[in-house]
Amino acid sequence: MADVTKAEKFTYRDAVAEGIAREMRRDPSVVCLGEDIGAAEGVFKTTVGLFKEFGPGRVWDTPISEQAIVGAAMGAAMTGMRPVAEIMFSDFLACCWDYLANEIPKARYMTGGQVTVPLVVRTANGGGLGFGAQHSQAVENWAFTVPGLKIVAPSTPADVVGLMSAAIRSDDPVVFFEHKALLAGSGPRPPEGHLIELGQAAVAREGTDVTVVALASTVPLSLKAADQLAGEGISVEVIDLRCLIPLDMRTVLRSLERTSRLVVVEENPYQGGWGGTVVSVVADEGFELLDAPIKRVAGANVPLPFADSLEAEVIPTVDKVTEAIRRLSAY
Amino acid sequence: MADVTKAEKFTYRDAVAEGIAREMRRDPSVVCLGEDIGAAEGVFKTTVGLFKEFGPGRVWDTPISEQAIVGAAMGAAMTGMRPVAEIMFSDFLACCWDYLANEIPKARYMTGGQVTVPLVVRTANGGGLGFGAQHSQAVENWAFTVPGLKIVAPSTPADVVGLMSAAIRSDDPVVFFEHKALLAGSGPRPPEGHLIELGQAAVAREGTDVTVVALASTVPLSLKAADQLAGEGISVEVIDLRCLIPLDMRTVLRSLERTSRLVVVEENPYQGGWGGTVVSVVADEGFELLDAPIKRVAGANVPLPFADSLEAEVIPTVDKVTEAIRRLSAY
Amino acid sequence: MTPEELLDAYSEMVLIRRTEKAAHDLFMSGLVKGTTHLAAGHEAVAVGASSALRPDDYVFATYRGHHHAMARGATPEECLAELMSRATGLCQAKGGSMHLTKATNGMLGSYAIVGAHLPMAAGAAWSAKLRGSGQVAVAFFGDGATNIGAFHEALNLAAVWSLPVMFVCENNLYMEYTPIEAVTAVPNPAADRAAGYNMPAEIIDGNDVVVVHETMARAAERARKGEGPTLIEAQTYRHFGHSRADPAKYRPADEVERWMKHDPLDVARARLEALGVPPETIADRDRRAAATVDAAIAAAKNAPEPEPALAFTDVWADGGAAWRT
Amino acid sequence: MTPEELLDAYSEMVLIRRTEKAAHDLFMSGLVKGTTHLAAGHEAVAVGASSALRPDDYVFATYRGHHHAMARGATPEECLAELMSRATGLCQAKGGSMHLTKATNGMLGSYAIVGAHLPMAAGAAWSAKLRGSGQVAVAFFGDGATNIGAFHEALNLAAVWSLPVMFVCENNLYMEYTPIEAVTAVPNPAADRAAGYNMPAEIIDGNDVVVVHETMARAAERARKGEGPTLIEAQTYRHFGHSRADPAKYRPADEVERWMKHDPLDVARARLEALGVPPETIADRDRRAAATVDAAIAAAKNAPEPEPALAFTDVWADGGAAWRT
Ligand SMILES: Cc1ncc(C[n+]2csc(CCOP(=O)(O)OP(=O)(O)O)c2C)c(N)n1
Ligand SMILES: Cc1ncc(C[n+]2csc(CCOP(=O)(O)OP(=O)(O)O)c2C)c(N)n1
Ligand SMILES: [Mg+2]
Ligand SMILES: [Mg+2]
Repeated sequence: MADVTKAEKFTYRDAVAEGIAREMRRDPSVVCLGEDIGAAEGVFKTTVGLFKEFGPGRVWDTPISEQAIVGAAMGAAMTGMRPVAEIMFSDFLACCWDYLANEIPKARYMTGGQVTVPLVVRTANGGGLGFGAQHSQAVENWAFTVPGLKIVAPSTPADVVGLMSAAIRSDDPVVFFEHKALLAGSGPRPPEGHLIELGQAAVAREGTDVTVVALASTVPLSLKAADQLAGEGISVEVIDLRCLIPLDMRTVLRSLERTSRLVVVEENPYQGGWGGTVVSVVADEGFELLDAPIKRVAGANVPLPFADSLEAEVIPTVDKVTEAIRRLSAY
Repeated sequence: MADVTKAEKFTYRDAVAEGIAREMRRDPSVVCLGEDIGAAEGVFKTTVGLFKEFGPGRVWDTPISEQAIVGAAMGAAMTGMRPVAEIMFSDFLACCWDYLANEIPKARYMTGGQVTVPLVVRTANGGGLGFGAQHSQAVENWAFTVPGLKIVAPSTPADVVGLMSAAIRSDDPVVFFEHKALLAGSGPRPPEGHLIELGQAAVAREGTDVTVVALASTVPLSLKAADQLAGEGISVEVIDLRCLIPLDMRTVLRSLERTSRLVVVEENPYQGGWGGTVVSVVADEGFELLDAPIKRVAGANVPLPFADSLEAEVIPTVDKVTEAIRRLSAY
Repeated sequence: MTPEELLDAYSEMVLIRRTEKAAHDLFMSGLVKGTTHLAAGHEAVAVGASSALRPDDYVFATYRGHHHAMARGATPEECLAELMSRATGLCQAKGGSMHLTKATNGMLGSYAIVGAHLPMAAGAAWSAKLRGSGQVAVAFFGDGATNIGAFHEALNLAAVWSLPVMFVCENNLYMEYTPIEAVTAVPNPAADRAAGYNMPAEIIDGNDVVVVHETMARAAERARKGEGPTLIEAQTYRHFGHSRADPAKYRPADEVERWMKHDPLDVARARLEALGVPPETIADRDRRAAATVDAAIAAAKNAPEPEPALAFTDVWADGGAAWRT
Repeated sequence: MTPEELLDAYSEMVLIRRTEKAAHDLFMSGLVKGTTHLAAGHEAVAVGASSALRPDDYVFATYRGHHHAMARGATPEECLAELMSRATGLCQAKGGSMHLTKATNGMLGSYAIVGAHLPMAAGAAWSAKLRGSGQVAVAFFGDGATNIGAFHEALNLAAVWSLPVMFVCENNLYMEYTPIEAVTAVPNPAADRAAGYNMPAEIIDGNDVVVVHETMARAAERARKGEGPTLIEAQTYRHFGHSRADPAKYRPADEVERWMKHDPLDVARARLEALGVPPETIADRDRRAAATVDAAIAAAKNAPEPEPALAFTDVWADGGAAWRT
């Protein structure tokens, strides 16, 4: 049995490649492009096996030209393909932001529905690895400022596969955030055909006292906090949003009907973080459910420092989450 | 007297050029660069007179190269100049987003304080003129996602001058949003030396029943709404934030001590809009002040349509603001 | 081009010219809101190019794109209705002058951020190559676009991947109000860059529809044979200012005069006459174009405004705008 | 270069080489976290260039920038302390390997977004021109950076404004793991683009510190005389993989061997010997460098960790991080 488990070790990193491969097998219009994704199999090893299985006709190495990568993906998506473009680190989305902000999400609308842009932009997001200010950001909030993009940020290998399938099959453009600090983690390999509809949050842990809304890296963090607090008699419900757009506010509001207390845990900075929007929906539509202030545990409003010890000061940690929950449950 | 008033007509548009000129006169290290800002005096006529007064050595026409414009401004700012860079429409910030998101705001921090980047990026922001999806966005929320940028968005000509002076004198990088729909409006010309400290909101109208937090274009909108509602016996306090960073939450919270009701009116989309962050501070620190849900009147989560009538559907209007205030005051 | 083809091209150019004139007048009288960027003077580039393409080829244009939309089959009525914010507009009044699109005819849009569509055209060409469809893609852009990063990235990618794409610069000497020569390191802003991408380039008279047609036909043939991209710098001039009411005072009078004398309609008319096409045949085409545009103006004026609900359609492929569940 | 200058340059290169070796070993033993991009093999570019500059000139480098920081006077201890997350690091442990900066010496930073610093260098040169200071600016960048938009925009601007800036490409044949030739339309990724900006270009042996020095000296002189920018493509090779523990298996063995035989330290040593510098003088410099680096390692190891409060300093010019009032 031990050997079987070992053989079956399925990482988040593996899941990315597996999720893409499943769709490439199903649909010949799925093609990949990006820097070092071919023979080199990706700098995060998230495209392992694709070049071998599908060859250079479907897995294309590009120059360091983020605008050309995403712009070409857009042109291809408008003309019958389903490109999956890799932007190596999510920080580099800034180098092709025009495509994410002004072109891809607006093409359908501004042509009165004439064009469809079914593409996925995948990117390694987030901190915790000591990569410093320009390679560590959680920038899902950048995408969140732009109507017209779907936004996915999974927390488990199985979700990576299921959401990757949904993202690639989606006729809408999807930005798919793969969290760098989760890549090495593992979990069960989902069955063939595993598909998770976009916009469905998961209740990662049920609880009755406080609702914690989390995403990607902050899900395991929040689960650890919930574990610790269970020992103190505080029952925490953890919601894994899985997607920011569509945003599953129904699951959040329903949870608050029971807990009446909300903590949002997000890695992106507090200023302009997606948590603000979640809070504002609750403070409007869920006001009467609330028995306590709403707390956000978010990245500090500073660039990311290099040193581990400094980075821990400015991104969410288990301690910061337990502290916030304790204060709410004592309110 | 009528003639004098006419002679003194001082528009928001004039105020931009005047604000820059005052600082250029004071400080020879202030230089301008951008597309068509020289002899052509700016496509929005916001640099009128500068080329004539200061010449081609201080007012530089550039190629259509947003990255070079802002990147060069950064390099110049690091080496003793105070560049004022124009990005013609704020939508085009996406073409140089790397500089706004990854370079300019992080340089000081990631060098341990070794470099200083005293620059201003000015840009025409916002909708209401029927310019369509790629020339009408209010994107102050993009800048708001990035720690390390100061963000200014004035609503009156006098504020334009006073805040421009503060922005240019600031040793921190400032993004200065000039609202297209306000350019033609006029107001008193402020005295020489007029300077408004960054991060000081203005109470644009005092009131006791509902607090409205507004910025740039939504200030006159909210004032109109307040006027209308005064007739219905609802007393509205309108706060003009003037800056998003530093964010003057003190003025907002102090107002709520009296009104206990909050509406945030912002032109950027609801999803990822700056109002979410304002709301989340209030829902945490100001929870006990609140007697009613918090409402946001924001841009709809869609790209901006071309037709006037459609655009009005998706951006804040006086009617939408009065409606939100009425609902709160009836709560 | 056969005389018949040339006559059709001429007719199309006249139709475009008249439609643009109508757009200008309607803007001045307040019926067109927002902004317009007229292409009057550039007609030969659009018509010469489109006449050398297959119906299933792809075209990407700029905010100055009326001529390209029409050359690919958008009607004057569809265009004017769009400009006048009518529900019957090409983009249901959601795009406007800067975003004319006729996707059913392979005209995949007009883009208002300078240079952004060059990588898209490369991508459409990549798609054609992947599908083995034999299609080509064309990006039309201005001289000013040659200094933006996306130009560089697109040309390099197209060359490295040997894509069936043509990059067609409409060099009209100016960006908005600033001459291109003031801000560009080389005299021919597009063509002088081609060597840096190992790409063949031609500088042509963009006001001669026959020259444009023949150049494009050769480039398209190369592309379809798998011989990769071509860069074409078509020299032309705009008859109006940059946009809206710009009187273009920054242009020297003699330059304007010289170019006005080299009007693409005159060039085509002279060629037709040289080919023996009778003046009355040409005049007949002129009359028909005028009648078509007059009818289009009337139809657009009478067309309904868009329903308010249209503001909330077509964000997503399901037709809606729901952002939460 | 005089023999003395060359000997100093050699010493500096040895110091860099040893510091990089220490960085590598410390990374492998877990004392350096995050990532490193070693420049071992590139030393002659940095040292040759810096030795041709004035102390007040400006240098902008990439994430592969240890050599540039040190060539501009950063000490091994400052660098290693930064890599080891110590409070005594060049950037107080807030930058890390990718962002070494020594602003007091005009080394204005190492930037980790490919190509981003080229416009900055143009801007610093513009500033020098505006102030009439006679300073020049240099941007060092990799072959891979020649395909990104910022490269194009920076070169055009620098040429049009005739700025005193040098663009120095360290062409080491590879991006991360992919050969540059696989994704670039021309054989010399930097130099073959220069004509598109009407900019003089030279392709040089980047492993010969004298050649680099002389080329840079000429270019700097031109720049200071107001004759504008120069592009230099320095051919070199990295001794390690791209970053961290990359074994660089994608490189053919004979290519690696050929380049290892053309080590910039060997080239300089041979030149010194040819100039009659005694072997023991050279060996003495080697020993001194080794001792300096050993002491630096020890000092960095003993240096304190940064105070937690440092996470909240230096966002703003007032030294703080307050985002609200
Ligand atoms: C990235 C970007 N920068 C600036 C603008 C504003 N702008 C619109 S058209 C234009 C001039 C473009 O000139 P050119 O490319 O020569 O095209 P033309 O208008 O002459 O057809 C400018 C600067 C823009 N739309 N996009
Ligand atoms: C805009 C951007 N895209 C991608 C990367 C990831 N990346 C870091 S180094 C590198 C290769 C750069 O190659 P080159 O310019 O030749 O420099 P070298 O590393 O060889 O010195 C890449 C792709 C990045 N840092 N920035
Ligand atoms: Mg032009
Ligand atoms: Mg390289």
